[in-house]
Amino acid sequence: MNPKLTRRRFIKGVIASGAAATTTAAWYSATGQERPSGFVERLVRINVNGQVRNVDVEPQETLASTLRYKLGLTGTKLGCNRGECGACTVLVNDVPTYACSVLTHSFKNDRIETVEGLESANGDLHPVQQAFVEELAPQCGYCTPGQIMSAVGLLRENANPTRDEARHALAGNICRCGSYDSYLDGVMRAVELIG
Amino acid sequence: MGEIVRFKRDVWGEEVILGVSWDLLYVVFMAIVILLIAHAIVMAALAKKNLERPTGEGRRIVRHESIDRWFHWLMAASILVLIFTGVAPIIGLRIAWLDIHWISGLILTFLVIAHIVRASFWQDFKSMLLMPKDFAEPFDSARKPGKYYFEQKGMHWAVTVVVLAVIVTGVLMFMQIDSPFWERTNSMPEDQLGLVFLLHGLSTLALVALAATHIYFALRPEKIFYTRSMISGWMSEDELAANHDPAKWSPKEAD
Amino acid sequence: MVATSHDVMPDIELYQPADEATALDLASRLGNEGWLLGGGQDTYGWLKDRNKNPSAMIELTQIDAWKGITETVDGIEIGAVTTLTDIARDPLIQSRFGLLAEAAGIVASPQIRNVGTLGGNLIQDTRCWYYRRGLDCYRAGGNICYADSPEGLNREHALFGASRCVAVTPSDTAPALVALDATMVISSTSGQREIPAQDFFVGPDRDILNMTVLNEGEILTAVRIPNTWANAEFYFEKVADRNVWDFALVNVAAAFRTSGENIEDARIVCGAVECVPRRLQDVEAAIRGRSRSDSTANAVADMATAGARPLNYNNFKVPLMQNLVKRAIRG
Amino acid sequence: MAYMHIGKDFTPPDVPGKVTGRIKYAEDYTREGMVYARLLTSPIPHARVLDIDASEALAMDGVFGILTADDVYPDGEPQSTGLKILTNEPTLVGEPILALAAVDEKTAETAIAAISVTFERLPFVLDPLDSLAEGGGNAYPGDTNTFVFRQGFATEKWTADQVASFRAGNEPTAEPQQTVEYGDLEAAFAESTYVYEGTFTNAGYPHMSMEPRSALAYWENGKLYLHGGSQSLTAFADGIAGIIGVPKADLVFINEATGGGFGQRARAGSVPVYAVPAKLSQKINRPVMMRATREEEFTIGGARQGLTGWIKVGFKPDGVMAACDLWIVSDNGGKGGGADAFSAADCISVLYQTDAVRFRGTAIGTNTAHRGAQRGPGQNQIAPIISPIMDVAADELGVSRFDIRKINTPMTGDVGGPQRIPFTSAYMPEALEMAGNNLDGMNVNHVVVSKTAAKW
Repeated sequence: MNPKLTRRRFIKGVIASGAAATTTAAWYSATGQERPSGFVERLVRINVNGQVRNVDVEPQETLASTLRYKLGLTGTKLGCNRGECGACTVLVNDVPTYACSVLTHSFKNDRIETVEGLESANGDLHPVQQAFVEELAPQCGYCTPGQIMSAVGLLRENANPTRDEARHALAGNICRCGSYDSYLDGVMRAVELIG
Repeated sequence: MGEIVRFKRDVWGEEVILGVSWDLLYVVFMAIVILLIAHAIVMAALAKKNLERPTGEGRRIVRHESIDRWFHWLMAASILVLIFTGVAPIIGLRIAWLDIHWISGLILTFLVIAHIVRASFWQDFKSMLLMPKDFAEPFDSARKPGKYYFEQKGMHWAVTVVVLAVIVTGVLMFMQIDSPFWERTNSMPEDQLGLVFLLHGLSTLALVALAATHIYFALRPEKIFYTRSMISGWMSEDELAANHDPAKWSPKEAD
Repeated sequence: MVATSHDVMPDIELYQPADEATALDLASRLGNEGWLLGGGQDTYGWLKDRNKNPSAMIELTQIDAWKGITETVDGIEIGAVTTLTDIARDPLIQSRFGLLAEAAGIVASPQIRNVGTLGGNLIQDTRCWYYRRGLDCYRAGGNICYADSPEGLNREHALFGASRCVAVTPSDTAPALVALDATMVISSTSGQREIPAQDFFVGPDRDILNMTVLNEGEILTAVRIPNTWANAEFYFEKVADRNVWDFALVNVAAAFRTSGENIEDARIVCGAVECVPRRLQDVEAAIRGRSRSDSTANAVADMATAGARPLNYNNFKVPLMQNLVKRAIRG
Repeated sequence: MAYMHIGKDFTPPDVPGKVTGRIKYAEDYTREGMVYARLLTSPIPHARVLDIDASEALAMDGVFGILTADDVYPDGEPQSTGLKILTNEPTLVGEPILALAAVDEKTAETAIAAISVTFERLPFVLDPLDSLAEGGGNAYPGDTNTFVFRQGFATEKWTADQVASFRAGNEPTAEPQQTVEYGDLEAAFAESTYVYEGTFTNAGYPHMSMEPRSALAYWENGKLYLHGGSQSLTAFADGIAGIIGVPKADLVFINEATGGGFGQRARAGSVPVYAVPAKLSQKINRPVMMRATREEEFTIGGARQGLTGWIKVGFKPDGVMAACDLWIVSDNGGKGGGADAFSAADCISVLYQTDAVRFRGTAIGTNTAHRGAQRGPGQNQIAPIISPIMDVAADELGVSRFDIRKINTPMTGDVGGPQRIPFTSAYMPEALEMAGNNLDGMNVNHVVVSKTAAKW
């Protein structure tokens, strides 16, 4: 075993990596200068899937990082981490948003929903989930949570979309398996299920 | 601050020279201003002792022929334009400087070539040569120079070296941009390109310093008759006698 | 090390000012070290790549005063941090300035439009991949253009106005706003200035490092659109390799006022062909008094691309731009 | 006979997990004390690593260690074209040089940026024809540009004239590395009334599965637990055990869901990077998670082979394809390779039942992305080449574009390929008929263009 890698060093590392993020704050306090207002506090309360959670969020942290690594909500996938694939799509106040390309701090007062929050309390699937199962829409499944969130966002806004409207709503979600048609079938079936 | 050379990473991620550090522009500018102010103060302090200045009245002799005056002023203008357009983007002026810059550069290049040809074959080339014995001149008030005195020759040759350096590097840089004459290839290796930019930048800095010094001396009261001679061509016999050795320089009389 | 792939946000401070004064103060105090953050869709890539390394982000989207669409005496005013989705769906903009609604509605992807702001779309940096890659090119303060080198790939680059750098404006809303004679409201701690959209963008000949006239400490806070072109006949089209996400290969935004059959006045602006939105004033003048027809369109097609200097791989943009202009004129 | 699934409606067991986000891909697992790895990859298409200075990075808080090629291959790197776990002689941009583990990804990236690697730049080449030409650069170690099965690296060169002639559209005159032939080519061309001849090039595009090649590894009681994605669990586990150098019995390969493979995750050799967290975990004695970036997917993620070829196809008056002569130079990239070029010829032989086929091919390395098996190898590259040729031939011969396909299609009992393997069942004519019926309104039997108007 590498002698350098003690548990203490590990913990020190954890603390240091967090501390690095607050260097400017430390500089302001050390120099006695008044910190400009508007500076973010790290401990935030965010509303995820109807639950308000206290999380220590670094200033630069993306929502996807917070969800996956701080809250364990790994249904939100990182396909590209660049806002170029849609696998990380979540709903913020019902609006589909790339969680990899927004900051958690921007949504302290907003309602965040991930794929994990769609099932009802009794375990029933959301109509979109149910429809995607019935249409066997997912293949590899990696883009599926994002596709679902885009579809749910669409149906909340427009309960009776045309197939073309659905196509536009899901346009920001790539599927490398090419299940696009099945996903659209799923959206249209979900419309029926919601009825 | 404190760096002379700027570096960048080339396409392979390796560090190569990018060019001169433009912080030096401010350093050079400040240094030259301080030096010239100091010179002006010293000269002002010494001024009482030699109040008698040669008069510009009386017979006139030819110092600069009209074609050479044209050369001088066109070169001066192109150099000033080059300095201004080159420095503008560095100090943050948003002007479309590049075309003016290379056009002035081309003009300067042709003027310099023409001047070299004329100086070699038609002018008295020897009058500008800086000989070892000339170095004693500033320390011996009894020694009077020919057409050009030591400092003038020094300035001329310093400007020559620096201008040739900006021209050579400038032409190489010109080939890196699109022009009416060619489409650029952009294929010079980045380290060589950086060296060219560095030399161009360094010679620019030197040129700024030399131009400032030159303009300062041209405006000095005891030297201003030289400036007049660069405008009108003549100086008085009195001025000639006071500053030059007729044995070394015998100009013809002005019309 | 250029090729090592980074995709995690680096350490950086975040300020979330709640009011204008604080934001302007922060922008002025932090200068170049402060990165103005709208929706962030052109920000996080730069930061994740470590190719731009500011020390703080100043989030502007919490400032209500810079958000929303309001009717003014002589037109409308759009706050710079209004999202593209809000603009595309706004009834007032749709009815009066459909050109902008269409342009905003075709930017990137739905999710990006949901958070991306008008201001961000206007001041976003060029997409030249060599520059984005973090290479020290002219635009990054270096002394070479990689895109316009013998083997440089430049099919998405400029036809016009290249000066050492051959990058183009990537914005879809910018040509629309130039066509609508919009003005940009720029604020800083020393006050406010307003300049025409056309003069807001700046080419590499004048400033090779910046794409807009914004100075350090200045914030684009609003866009004003006068009623000059309200309810005119509009045409917007964007051609890109992909319908979603992608940036325009060429886009065209046009507005026409006709009386009877004939064009009284027109604005035709193309994006992605130059570093700034390119207004085709010659074409505008030439079609005045003529009908919106094939013959008019064909007559001015060549004029639309007069002076184009294609690079090794973007010759296709010449007929593409001509066709888009023709389609705009035909209506 | 009672089938378990056929003819019945059922929900595959993985689907509910996929719509709820509960199913786990490699990166969704965590392990107590887990640290995160990141790769430092080559910025240079072909280079040799002279020195690695990681002292500054290793001194940073939150950094646990690095893994280099010297750790992985203490006795020297394998001499093959295969992707290595890590290497000191990268032959493509983005090839992993070292990995670093840290408390989180951000720290790992920051630390990696502090590592200085000194490279010796070696000549590189991006186009196989450039490499084939005398004096052209060579992609592989030791100034070689091709790999001969069971013999190793070699150098293949054509004269400058041979390369120029090929580039100009002529049949290559050099000796091919591989020739496969059946039927009487000369006679078949003699029978042909329309002969098409031309050259083509296509780039090999990458696999780009949605899930990057991420993996989590930890060691417990002498066993390695490795979470990764694969297309074939058993075959893959064996392969990756070999790459890591752990006895099969000591490897527990955990693969609940795979976010797409498309050929790259069929064999462990295409994703040796899974071994990085395994080796790093062994070295630093912690669970190591390594998430690959999207960009890494482009460079080490694999791609098809690119094909540059010359093709000559002869058709009988009735539209029957009589002969096909195919000469392909394959772009094998900086690592990997494949038999795509021959598959392309095979595909023509099968799909169009050609009387005589000759395939000649040479595979050359270039310092471009890793190449490997991808869904429909060869078939996908040749389809956009041969299909327009069929259309041109149809127009030239006055046969409809639909009919020329029907005439040439394979049927049950037909044979294909050089081994003349019989097809036990082939229903292409029926499929075409159905397609034709569905496309009725489009008048598929119409001869699309007249001979004179065929200049498209």
